[in-house]
Amino acid sequence: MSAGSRRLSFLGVGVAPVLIVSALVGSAAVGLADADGDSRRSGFDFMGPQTQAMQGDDTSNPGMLAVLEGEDIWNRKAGAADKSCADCHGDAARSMHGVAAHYPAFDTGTGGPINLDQRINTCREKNQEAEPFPWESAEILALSAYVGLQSRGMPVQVGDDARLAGAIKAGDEAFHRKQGQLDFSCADCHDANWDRKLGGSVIPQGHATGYPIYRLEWQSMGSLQRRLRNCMAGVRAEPYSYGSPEFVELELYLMSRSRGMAVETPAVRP
Amino acid sequence: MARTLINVPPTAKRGEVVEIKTLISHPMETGFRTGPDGALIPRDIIHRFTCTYNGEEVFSADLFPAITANPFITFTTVATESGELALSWTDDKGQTQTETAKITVE
Amino acid sequence: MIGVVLALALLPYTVVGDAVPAPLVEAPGDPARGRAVVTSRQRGLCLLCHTGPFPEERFQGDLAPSLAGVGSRLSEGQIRLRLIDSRRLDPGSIMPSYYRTDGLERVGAAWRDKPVLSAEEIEDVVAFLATLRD
Amino acid sequence: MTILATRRDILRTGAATGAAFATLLLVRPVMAKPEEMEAAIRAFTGSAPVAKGKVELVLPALVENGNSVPLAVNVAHWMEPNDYVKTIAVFNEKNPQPNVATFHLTPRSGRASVSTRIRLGDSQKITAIAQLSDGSFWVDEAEVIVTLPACAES
Repeated sequence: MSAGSRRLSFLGVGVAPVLIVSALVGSAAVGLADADGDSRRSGFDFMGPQTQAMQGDDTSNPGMLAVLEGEDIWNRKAGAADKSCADCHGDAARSMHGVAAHYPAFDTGTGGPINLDQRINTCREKNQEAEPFPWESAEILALSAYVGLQSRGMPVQVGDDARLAGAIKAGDEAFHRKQGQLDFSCADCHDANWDRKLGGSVIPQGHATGYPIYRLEWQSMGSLQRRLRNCMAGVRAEPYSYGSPEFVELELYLMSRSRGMAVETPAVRP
Repeated sequence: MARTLINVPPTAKRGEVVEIKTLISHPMETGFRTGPDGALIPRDIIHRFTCTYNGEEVFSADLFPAITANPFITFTTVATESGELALSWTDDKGQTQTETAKITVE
Repeated sequence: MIGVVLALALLPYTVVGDAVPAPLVEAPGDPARGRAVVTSRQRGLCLLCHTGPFPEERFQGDLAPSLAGVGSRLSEGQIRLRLIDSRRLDPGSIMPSYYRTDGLERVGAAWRDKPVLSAEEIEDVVAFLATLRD
Repeated sequence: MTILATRRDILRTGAATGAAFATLLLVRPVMAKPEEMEAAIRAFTGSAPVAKGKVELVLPALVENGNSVPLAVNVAHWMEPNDYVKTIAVFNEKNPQPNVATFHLTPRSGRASVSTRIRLGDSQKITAIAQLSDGSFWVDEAEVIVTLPACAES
């Protein structure tokens, strides 16, 4: 009962419990213009108008409930250090501006790529001295949605770090590797057959620019890794486990493909 | 109980019809689903929503399991005078959550 | 019954040209059962990619050619090989091999060492598809 | 779907032109509807006649996921202190329970316009019935086709 309605102060409309921010999203949530000779299209472009409208209006996008939750967690003290994210990072609108657009990113600690959820949990363990949030928990989804929102509309920046070239290549190979009883690769659908229909569903190009997303099928928020597990289950493959190097490499490869496209977090998808 | 997102115009002209949009986080468990153990998951939905305007009820709704998780409801009201709108959601556990929003009528 | 068939060894078959002329099992395939397999999105999965003459089935995919008239275009033996192991004919095809368990990666636990369809189901589907004539 | 669009267009025109056409079509909620929806509608309307018109039920003809279907109901009738739209009830044909939502309006609503999002387990017909303060009932219906999701969780 404690968590009440919140204002979207990070959007600069903290005057009253009033959220008129719909216009912000419309231009952000699309792929690059064909005029540039860029044929990349966000999953947003493949959705029906109702689902697009749901994402495009912050007062109707259920993902914004997670964002509000994330804002709360950002400001809540936690762990043995009794510190909040805000105690070190201050106002997320400034400190986190554009940050999510760089993830997965190189981590000096592990010498490899980590995704945003892992980055948040590393910070949590090291600086807050708190237990990491479990994969797919409401908390980690909320916090990554909140941090992700601070990059909404900004171009994805992943793919230019030479230290990650090997990991991107590994992700590329995973994307093209046939898997499961049905023996499909990601590329079989998302490169070779996008815009066609698998049953009733249009196949998008696989640009993961809006995660964590509110997926209508789930009726909740979920991470890119959860979505990838759905795809793997679809081709009857054994999904990688959450946080496995294979998933992070795949995530990294996918984001490098989307370099320059706009971040849409929190996106809505069917 | 839950996080809510309410959109009420902060100001309105007297007599103007304003639209109110509400979202609340709730699983809206239908009572028709079975869990991994095969047993029916008990129903837990928000079954009642009301809106009062300076204490007078101006709108209400009875909701059933067919309403989505994280219920979204929009409706309208006439901006009659400055004051407070109180929005209440009541779930099957008997919990009621009330949120308020101010409106200034010119 | 399916479990028994799927458990271990696949039945042997002989490829002649681009066909498997001889049925996998002695009992003749049943077109009605085959139709049920073809239209089932859990069993045959065919309509996820193919369209076909199934007016009651909404949401047929368009990743692959229509099944309409396939019985006029292909012999039963040709249909049989395209079901059993389509990739033997075209390694680049996305048509899964429905009666093959080797050469696959990371198959989910529930599906491991099992073909997509049993030998009997393959025959039912062959019998049904052969009836789809122009 | 073409037929549906045409029918809806006609209704929309009808609503815009006023109530004149509305009483021409009397819908008896006893048609091909499954029994439970019928019973739920009867519980709401009693033995009163239900006329087509005034109500506009807005639903996408084709939805991407039945877990979230946007629904809006608009009733073309004024909201005067003694003459207003009192209740809007929405029913479905094939979900486990026939009721979707019942909205209670007042003259202070200003307009009879509500929206929400609903779940549909299958393609089916949705019915919206409005009750005016004078006790009359008005109805609109829409068919929704629900897409089956590909690549769902197993």
